[in-house]
Amino acid sequence: MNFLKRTIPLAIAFIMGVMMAFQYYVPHEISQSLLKVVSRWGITIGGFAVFLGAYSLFHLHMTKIRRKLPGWGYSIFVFLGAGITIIFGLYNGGEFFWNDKQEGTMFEWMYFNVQVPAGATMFSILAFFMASAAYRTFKARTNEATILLIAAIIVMLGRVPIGTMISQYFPIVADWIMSVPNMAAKRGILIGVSIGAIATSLKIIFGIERAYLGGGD
Amino acid sequence: MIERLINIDRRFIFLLVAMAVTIPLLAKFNLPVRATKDVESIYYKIDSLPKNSHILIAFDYDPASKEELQPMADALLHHCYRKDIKVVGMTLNPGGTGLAVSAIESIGKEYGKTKGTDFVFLGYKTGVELVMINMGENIFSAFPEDFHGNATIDLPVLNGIDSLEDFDYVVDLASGSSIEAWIAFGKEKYGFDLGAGCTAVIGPDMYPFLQSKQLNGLMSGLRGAAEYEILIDRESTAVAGMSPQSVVHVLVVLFVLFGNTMYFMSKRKR
Amino acid sequence: MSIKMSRFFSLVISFTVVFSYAFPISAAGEKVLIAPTGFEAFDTPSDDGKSVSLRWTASPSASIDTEYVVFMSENKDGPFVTEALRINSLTMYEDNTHSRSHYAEVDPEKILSKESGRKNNKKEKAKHFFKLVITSGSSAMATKQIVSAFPEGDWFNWKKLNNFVLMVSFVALLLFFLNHAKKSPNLFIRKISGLDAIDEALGRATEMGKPALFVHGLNGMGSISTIAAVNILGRIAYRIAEYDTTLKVSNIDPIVMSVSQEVVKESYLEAGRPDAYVEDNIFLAASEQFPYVAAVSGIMVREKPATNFFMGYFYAESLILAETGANTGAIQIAATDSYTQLPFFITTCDYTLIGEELYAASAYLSREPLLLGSLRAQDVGKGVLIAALVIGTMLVTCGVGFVKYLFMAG
Amino acid sequence: MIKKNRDIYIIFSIFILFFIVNIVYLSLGWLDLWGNGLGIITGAAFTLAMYSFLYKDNPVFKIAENLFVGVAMGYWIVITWFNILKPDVFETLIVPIFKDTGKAPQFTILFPTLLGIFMLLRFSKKLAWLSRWSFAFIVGLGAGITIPNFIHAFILKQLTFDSLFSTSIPVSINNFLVLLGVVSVLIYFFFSVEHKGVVGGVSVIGVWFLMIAFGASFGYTVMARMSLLIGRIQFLIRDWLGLLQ
Repeated sequence: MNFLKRTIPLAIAFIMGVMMAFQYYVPHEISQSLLKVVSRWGITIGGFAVFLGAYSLFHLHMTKIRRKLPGWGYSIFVFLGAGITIIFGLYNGGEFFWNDKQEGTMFEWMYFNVQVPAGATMFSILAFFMASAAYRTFKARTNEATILLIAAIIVMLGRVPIGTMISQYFPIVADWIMSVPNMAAKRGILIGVSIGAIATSLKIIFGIERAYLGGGD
Repeated sequence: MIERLINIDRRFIFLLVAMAVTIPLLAKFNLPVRATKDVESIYYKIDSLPKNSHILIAFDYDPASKEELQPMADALLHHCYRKDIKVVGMTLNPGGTGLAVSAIESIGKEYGKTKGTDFVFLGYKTGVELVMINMGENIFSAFPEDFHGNATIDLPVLNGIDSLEDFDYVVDLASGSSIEAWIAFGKEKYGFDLGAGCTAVIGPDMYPFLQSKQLNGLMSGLRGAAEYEILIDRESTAVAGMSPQSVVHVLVVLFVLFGNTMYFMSKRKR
Repeated sequence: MSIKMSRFFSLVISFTVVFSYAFPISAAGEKVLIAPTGFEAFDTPSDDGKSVSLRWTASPSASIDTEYVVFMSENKDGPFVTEALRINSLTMYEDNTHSRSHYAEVDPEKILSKESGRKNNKKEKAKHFFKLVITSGSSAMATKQIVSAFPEGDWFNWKKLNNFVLMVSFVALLLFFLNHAKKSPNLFIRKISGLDAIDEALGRATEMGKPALFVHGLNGMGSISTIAAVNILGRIAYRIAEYDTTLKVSNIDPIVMSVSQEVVKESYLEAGRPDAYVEDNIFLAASEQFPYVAAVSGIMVREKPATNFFMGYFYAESLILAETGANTGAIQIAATDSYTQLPFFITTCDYTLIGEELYAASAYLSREPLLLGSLRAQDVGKGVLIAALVIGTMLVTCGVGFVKYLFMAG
Repeated sequence: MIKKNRDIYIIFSIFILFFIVNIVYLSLGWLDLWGNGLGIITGAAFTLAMYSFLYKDNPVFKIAENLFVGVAMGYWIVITWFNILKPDVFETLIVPIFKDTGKAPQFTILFPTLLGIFMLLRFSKKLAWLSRWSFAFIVGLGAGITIPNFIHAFILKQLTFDSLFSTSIPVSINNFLVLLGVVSVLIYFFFSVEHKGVVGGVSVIGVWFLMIAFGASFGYTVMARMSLLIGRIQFLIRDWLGLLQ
């Protein structure tokens, strides 16, 4: 059993990883068709992942409702929203889900009038918190924070038309900050993070990093 | 006095912010917006494309970033249709499908373009880099059908397109890390010109790619969209948004300066 | 229709070609064109077997209004009507040569399928013949040779050699240091200044008799940041048990919650205070981003913890959390590899572990050989790149470019 | 208790106000209920419900948020069906088996389909181990393609060697600063050496570069959030209230 549960997955990850890493250096047509087939499969497998997300969301809210955890009543609305959308989606304007997707259905109405406004508003709430944090919390506690805030102020003013009216140098200095010190630091970060990502990938291939297998034996 | 000013109810600050945005919008004063080099390079690239060239626009964002990226998408589409460039749309974000298809089709209609001949929306696929690689090998393998279920192989708009390298230009409109993926698994692997539009949050992270020419141009945030609107001479929501943007930035800067003055004054007192 | 038209034009062009070949000096004072020399065609090296490379020495009559046209045929004797390439004669010079020769790659199959309007036509691979012509206005001049090539797929892309070498050496490096770390677990890691602050902050919580709050980021156990955060949590819990204060841990992911419960329980046991462990103190605050913010902010305002830890991967909620915490007067320590949120932690927290410092801190505290070994291998990798950058730039400044070519992306 | 009553009072009066505004707009014909009026009113209601969080966390916000989460999940499921599962699995594998569509069923798709279904077994207690095969496939594949492509795009392409004596002095200075920035930031994230002496000095420079870069990100993030707010307010006063044209 251990063979099926542990050895095979580690072997699959190893074989896939090594094969795809080496594939990159082989330009031959055979290697290209391998890449085509495997990436095609990956997309199809990925399509099923939506149900993983759905399950964990619904399971979480189901548990909340079943155990009557604080605020469980609100969880009903998750099911309500999802239920209505899925029903309209599958009904597909009378054509049902096995036919091509129709236009101008209630499914789209739900998207444009619930998901779009609510989703778009969600992060705009942060605009207000940003301002209040600017007023109360963004303090130049240390030298580092001072440099950060000065750069931030120059960039904020340099990136809007009013900055040019205050001083014509704002946009010039902001441009310089963006394309010299910012660029250099971001490049340093990018290289460091990429080395990290490569190391993680190698650890996955060699079966050292196994978090993706989930817990258990 | 200082204590009271510092501990002011934050809802009062919220109200100030709301006013700083609403009043300039209602007053309708427009401030001059000048296009920067990075936005201009996208504009000139598209402008230099001959008639019937193909452009791929990846709408990799969802409603949460709509207010920043939709104006950009609109401006780009207007420019492409005006230049009679064939537009191919796709998305790697399921939440982006509705926004993308409505933009491509409604703006296409304004210019009298027909679906399937002048533009197509291929829809959504999951797997980010796998989708790019599959499209790079063969676009009909990655997208056998378009968003409405038509077989892509029969679409006249895709004549002359086999894979990513056949596109004359690719623009990624991103709210997440898809630009990096388009660079590593798309542009660098299959060799095409790549431009990008992104939310301002990730804008600064894109500068290393601009300098290394892995991106030929960049529009970041509403400001980037406003610059593009200026370039195509069609001022719309983004340009209108620049005056409240200015006012609210000044407000935030004043808040930071004021908050820090208070902070240092109270520190000195102690 | 359009295909026929293009055939027709090609015919016209080929007529002109033949015509001007016979009479090199064209009429009406038009420029005399000198044919380019050294035309050659060969299989493109390191490719998938689709393209053919063409190279020729620039013609002395190249100018802004002259063009090179390459015609293609599947027979040695023509007819050469299919246009494979048409470029301005001042473009597409071969890189790194001073001989001003031109270089181009063409994909014969693709050109043929485009001409016939077919898609994905599978055909037996054939030898292709090419003819080069220089044209200006209506006059044209062809080279004498007809060259040919047979496109073939290759088994190694030599342009990617440096990439391959880098990969193989990094694999060796990583495996070596992982092994090394297992044998000698005392691999040196520099002190991370934010970590000292943890003890200091916990001391303060004890003095004030108030709880410490540990806030997990939004990612699940699959993310490295969460694993690192859990490692640090273990250490914090150990200290807390020693100091005898309360630790509260807020979670958004049920799996992270149960892992955290295990880790904290173990740490309390290790510190000899299993009695002090209260399972309910490690709780699921909410399941969505903004409700999580509301719930955690509520705890901060009500219980006024003396210390807040924000560890793991954060999104837009970081700002609201850290701001609320700062206004309750807590000492705040953040550690995240979410670079977009770092600015807000730096300006609102007393100590912030930046990016990879989070992993380093977790390796430092847990002394886990796998983490230590991989960290060391990454450091050596960075060291190599730093050295290459510094030395390479120095050499380029002095006019020597070889390091640059060593690291050229093929 | 009094405070709670006040909150209820405020929420209730906002409701009434919202109701009255919409009734007035509908009756004056400024909004067309069965055209797009109902949609705009729904959108405005959700926008305002979200903003009610600013006053304080309240039931209206929670209901709107949970509904949104549900709708978004439902949308994701349906879109995945129409865009991935239907064209790639249903129509190429399942339909041709039962119906003559002129195309033979592509049995190679069985393999990814099975792996996809295995993935869902993660929630079964007995068969969860099968899901590991699918994850191993996807994760191994991702790891394999990541390594060489990252080396190419993010390491080799990002190593630029620009001469420190360039055509003009400002360019040379900038080239030097870029080199200094990249190197010092890399050294800051170097954990095998104590930050003392030269290394310490360079890593302090690295911190400065990082802070300027974070400042730039800070400014841009403020800009981003404000843009979102501007967009929403444009929606409210233009599409809903019609105060802007």
